[in-house]
Amino acid sequence: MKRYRLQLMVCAGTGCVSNHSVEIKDALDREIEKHKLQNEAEVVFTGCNGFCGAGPIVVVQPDGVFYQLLKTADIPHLVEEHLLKGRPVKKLMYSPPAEKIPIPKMSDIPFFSDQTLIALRNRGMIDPEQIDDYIARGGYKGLVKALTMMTPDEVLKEIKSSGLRGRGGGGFPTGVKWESCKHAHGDIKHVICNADEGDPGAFMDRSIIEGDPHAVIEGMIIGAYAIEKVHQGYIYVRMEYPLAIKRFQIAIKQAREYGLLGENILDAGFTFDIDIRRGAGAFVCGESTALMASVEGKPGEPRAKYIHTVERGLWERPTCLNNVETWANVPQIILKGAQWFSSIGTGDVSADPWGGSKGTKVFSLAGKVNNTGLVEVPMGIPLRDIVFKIGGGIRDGKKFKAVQTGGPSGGFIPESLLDLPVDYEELTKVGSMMGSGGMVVTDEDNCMVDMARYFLAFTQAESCGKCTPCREGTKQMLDILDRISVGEGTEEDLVTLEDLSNVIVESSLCALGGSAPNPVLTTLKYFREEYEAHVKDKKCPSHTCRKLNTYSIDEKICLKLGHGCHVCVKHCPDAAIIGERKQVHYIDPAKCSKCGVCYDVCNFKAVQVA
Amino acid sequence: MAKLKIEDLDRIAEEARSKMTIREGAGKARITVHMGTCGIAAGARAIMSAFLDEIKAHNIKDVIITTSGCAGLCSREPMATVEFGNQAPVKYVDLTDEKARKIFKEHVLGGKFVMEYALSVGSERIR
Amino acid sequence: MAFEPKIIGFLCNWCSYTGADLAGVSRIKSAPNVRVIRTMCSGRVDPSFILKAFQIGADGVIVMGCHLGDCHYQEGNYKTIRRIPFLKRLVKGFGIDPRRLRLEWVSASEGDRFARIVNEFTEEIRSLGPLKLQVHTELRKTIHEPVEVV
Amino acid sequence: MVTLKIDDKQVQVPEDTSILKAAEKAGIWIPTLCYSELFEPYGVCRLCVVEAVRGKRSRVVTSCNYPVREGINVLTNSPKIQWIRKTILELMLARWPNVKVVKDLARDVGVEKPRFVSLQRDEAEDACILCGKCVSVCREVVQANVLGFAYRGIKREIALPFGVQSEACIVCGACAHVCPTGHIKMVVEDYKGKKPEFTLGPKTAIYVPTLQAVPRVPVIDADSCIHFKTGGCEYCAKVCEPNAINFGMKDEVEEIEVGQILVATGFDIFDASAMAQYGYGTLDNVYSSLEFEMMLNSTGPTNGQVLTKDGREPRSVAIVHCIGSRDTNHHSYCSRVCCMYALKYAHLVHDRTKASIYQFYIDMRAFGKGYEEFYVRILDKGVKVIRGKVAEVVEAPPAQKDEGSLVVRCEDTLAGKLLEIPVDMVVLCNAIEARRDSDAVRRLFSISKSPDGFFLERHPKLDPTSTMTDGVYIAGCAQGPKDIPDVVAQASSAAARMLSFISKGEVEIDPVRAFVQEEYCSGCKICNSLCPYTAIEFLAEKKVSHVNEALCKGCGTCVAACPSSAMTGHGFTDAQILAELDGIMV
Repeated sequence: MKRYRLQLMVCAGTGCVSNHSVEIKDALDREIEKHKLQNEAEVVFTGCNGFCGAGPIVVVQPDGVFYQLLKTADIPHLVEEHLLKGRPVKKLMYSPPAEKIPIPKMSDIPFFSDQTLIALRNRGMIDPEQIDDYIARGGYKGLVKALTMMTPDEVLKEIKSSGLRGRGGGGFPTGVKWESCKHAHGDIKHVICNADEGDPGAFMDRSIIEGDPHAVIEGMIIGAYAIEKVHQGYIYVRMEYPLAIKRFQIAIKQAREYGLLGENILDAGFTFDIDIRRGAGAFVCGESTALMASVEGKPGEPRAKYIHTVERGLWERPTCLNNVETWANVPQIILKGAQWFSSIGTGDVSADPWGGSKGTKVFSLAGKVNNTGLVEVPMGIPLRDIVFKIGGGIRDGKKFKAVQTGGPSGGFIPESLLDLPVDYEELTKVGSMMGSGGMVVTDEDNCMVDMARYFLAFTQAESCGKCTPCREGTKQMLDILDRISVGEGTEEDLVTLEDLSNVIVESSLCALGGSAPNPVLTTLKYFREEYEAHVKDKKCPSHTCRKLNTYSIDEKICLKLGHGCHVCVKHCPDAAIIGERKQVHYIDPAKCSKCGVCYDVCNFKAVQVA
Repeated sequence: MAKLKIEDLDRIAEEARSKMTIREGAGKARITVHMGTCGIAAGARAIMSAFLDEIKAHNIKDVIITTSGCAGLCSREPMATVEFGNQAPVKYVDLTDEKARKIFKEHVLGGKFVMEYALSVGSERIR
Repeated sequence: MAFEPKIIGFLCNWCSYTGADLAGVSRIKSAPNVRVIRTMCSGRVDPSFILKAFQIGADGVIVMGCHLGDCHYQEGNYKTIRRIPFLKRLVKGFGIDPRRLRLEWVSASEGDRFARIVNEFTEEIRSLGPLKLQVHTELRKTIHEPVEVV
Repeated sequence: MVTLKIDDKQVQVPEDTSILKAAEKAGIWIPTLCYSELFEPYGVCRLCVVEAVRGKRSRVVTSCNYPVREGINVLTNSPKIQWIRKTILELMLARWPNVKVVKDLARDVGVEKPRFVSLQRDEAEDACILCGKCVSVCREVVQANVLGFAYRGIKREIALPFGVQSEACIVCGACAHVCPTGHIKMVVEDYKGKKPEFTLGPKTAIYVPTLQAVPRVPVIDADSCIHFKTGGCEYCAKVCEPNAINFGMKDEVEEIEVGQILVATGFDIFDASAMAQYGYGTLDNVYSSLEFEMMLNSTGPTNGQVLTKDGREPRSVAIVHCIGSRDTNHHSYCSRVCCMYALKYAHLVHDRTKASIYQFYIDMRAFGKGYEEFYVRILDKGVKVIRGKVAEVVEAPPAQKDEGSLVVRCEDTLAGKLLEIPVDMVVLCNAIEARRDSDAVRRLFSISKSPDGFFLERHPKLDPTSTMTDGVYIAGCAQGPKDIPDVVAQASSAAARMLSFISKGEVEIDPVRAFVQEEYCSGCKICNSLCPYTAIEFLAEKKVSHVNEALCKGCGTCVAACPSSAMTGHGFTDAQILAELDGIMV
């Protein structure tokens, strides 16, 4: 066994891989070879490191130095300076936007320091394609403890008292779900891992699978053991995550070779195996019954859940479906005990399993924040801390407007509610929801009407079209929003919009329809004035809805700075700009179709938007 | 690999122990060899391989060995600092191959300072 | 006077004999030269009868039965269809022109067909002329003694 | 049993009934669109939503598939429910403004005009409203699995696999039947070739043949019953209380030993389309005698009324005799019965309609008892009886279309005039001809046929009911065209003849039998395999063959084949035939 003194953890999550982190690793290997350090330094691919905005990322251990936004050209200098001479390279480090002084150690960077890792505990520390790495960091110890020292009932009681709730968005207490699946009659039962993750902007499940697939597998084995009569599990991964599928396939193969999956696991007399099923890319297949229909080979359409899937699910058999993150938490709870888990988070679950939100939640922080990436925070953390401390505040010093949580089914939360503690109950109370964990921060330049329209357009396109309110209703709402954003909206439209939203929420067959109107409802509730502006004054405050803008050229700037550079004329599709080179240019409002191209191309900001 | 028994899990964990300590950066002892340009010129590389050799020989898993830049005392290179557990770090100077191996045995393994090679005990205060 | 051929006709009772009767009932004219012997089935016609007929001076012999599949006794005409062609080859040995022996299927409703066949065969035999067989005079007479019936 | 309250009315229903069913039992109306008794509730139109209140939690659920729970209180008309129903119907009305079922439901719920217009607006009255009923009936009841949904969201539509007519479709029409808007239509051409209005076959897969059927019980037509195609449906079995329906029953072949057989296999009518000049099969309202007979029958397709194809009463009817009979190209014999039933038709048409009736005959053969008097009565009624064979029947030229859709051209031989008469309907008197399968039947019973194709009787005058073959008798039109009195007379005579044999208990058989002269028999057994009636067996101890007198029919084939002429036969011994030969040669 080679003895290394240095471990270079190269992030190989999908984000970084698409940013050429593979080339970075090759460059590292080459340079290490050149300096003959190959016996001392090992370069290792890891799963997603979490700080996706800063990719490609390399963390040099044991020093814990965090390098970001690397290019292959930086590698020779880095290897020589840091690996050979032991001098960390300052200009490749992360520096907080405010102070501009680099922070060498990863643990000191606020983005990481304020997080509490349970589901992502192995991120950046192990090679996901090496089962030994996972075992080295205490992997499968939870399974051994469950199989040898605990009866299925004890395991189930442990999960129940830990207060773990569904991380897929519903927040249904996992212990209760396992229990009802256990008591449902039927000799063949199944467990499913929902890795469909259709929300746009949500990628936490993906990075868990890519970074630590065995955590999910161990969780599912423990779950199957606890529920009993479960010998076959499925992981439903969407086709758009090829790297995740590959990592899962490798992990399952290795687990089978090690006897952790298949016949008589660890000679403990328990048989369980997992197969992968690929989702064909329908967002609706994230819903449990639609997912099961898809696994059964039928078109992905939800059915009424008056009889829960834990009693009659896959092929009419009792089936327990949980999200990736939920399964990933299970091994740690069994290993470290329910007390440890319920000590983190809010509320009290001893009496009522719905009584609190325990443990941590992974959010994919995106939008107009400086530090975008995966954030695992304890339940109850104030929203402000996520956005401003971990997220590093709003980019380019713009003013915060709202944060959207829960993906397209969630809602917008204005600044006034920024201090609300993040957990299931609080978020639902303000009209949004925990959802899968998507968190999009918007600033003053975002138009709330346009944001609502964006998310509604997504759910409308993804509606399976089975039930009338969702199929017809969302299209009707989208048409209204389209009219509003081009200035044809009326006051009465706003009333219809709200009314329709509530009908759809109340009467839709599944959660997709039931939550699609949330973005519209919350923006109407908290940002009514923006809708009024669009409708009454036919103006978009943040100039996003271009059809409502009027474009004019400021003569002074155009002449003095731009010297009539004539660029805008070349690009204007309607030939609405008059003016010769070296002279003032002028926009003819009659011809202007308000496409906003001139505003984009003018380098001197001579074009004014009103 | 044949099917695992429960005890196999612990064996695998033990084998990968050394890698993990490095990754977690939490070892029993830490040797820092000063490899500034002057250090390397003075032969710090040899000292480093000596230490590595000792680690391999004694199959030590929980000692971290890193490099750092010039400690400021170029005349006494090659130098190395050894921190054992939470004791104060000790700077050794004018090291040679066998000096390094002696320090390794007595200080890194035994936990006793080797005063005759040491320059100072304790570390500078960083404002 | 012109040569009037003597023709023996073996007719099966169910089909050809009834057909001949129909021809008569329907007043259809046909040559009188065929002298008819009725047997229950064309299968009953023993080749030796035909040889005897030639022996005692018949210029032509015609055997008629039901169409294949119509036989009242299921398979009688199948036996006939095997015997007559053999017999044709045999008679050639005796110097008798095989055309003087003919086999035809006539069903009960084919009165006109029966008449046509009879006319045709008569003309054919007339064209062949009388059959001059050197037959030992002794044999020319038939055996008359009746056999006691047990 | 579960007790619950619906609009504060106490209801008790079995365990897993749906709220909709419970409400129905309590006489409370809940609007439904995509629901049907035939299959599992699909629960997509959401119109049947109700509030299920349990304790303080109230939940909006679809009543069609929500199972009743103990003690819940269901509100089927609360303001919230009304608000939801109204909005959903507004959404549907916006997209399908002219579909009747949507308009009715909207009116019932109180929606006049939707607040918005849909970009996917479909003005058609029979637009598809995506209720999914056709998909469910095809999948669950018919189990042919032909229809399904394609695409997603607003583009969702009903589709055939790969958009092509699928072979799996058994054209049962179930989807067209359940479609609430009539969007799915049955295309007549490929309706398995049956002409809808005059299908002699059944209207439905299970039907009572006619009211006078004996026994008067329903029978299943395996060709059009879904169960025999896909194993699905069995709906009739579900609703039959005495569950008398057993799909397993199959035709069974029984072998019965009988002494005598009466062949009364009846007749076929001549296919008039072989005579193109009369337009049968090509022109509308030209009917064969059998079809017109069905039209007159009260249980027939038109319940006894004389109607043209488009349902109107004909103003004039032409009845044409001798179609295929007394015709050298087809049947030279006279079918004997046509004249009388043609007169019957004239009589009935005269009674039931005010049409003027024309009768075209060659010779009016009213030969039976009371027939001539009937013919005179018809003449008194003013039926125009014209002596002359009809030359042809053609489509009326547009100018004369108003007087009659067809024109009958013929020559009145008595008046010596050529006539062209416009009529609305022509009835042909098709000839009676031997059954198309009579040859096979004949061979089966080894009886022969006469020139006109009917079975041949032993003797036309003296013995018209028996045949050449002993024990086989014939009666009815199988022996030749005749009307009912004659058929009855002949049939009873045949029956009497057979009974006389049965009562006597023994059967006289012809003395013509073969027998073996054992002293000559060399036991060569050639004759054993020869006999079609296996009448010859071999006596092992005597080493000679022996003829079973009862079985032997006396054909004599074995006598001819016996090499040692040990086999001889009463009545046809060799000596007798040789003597005959000798006699005729003199």
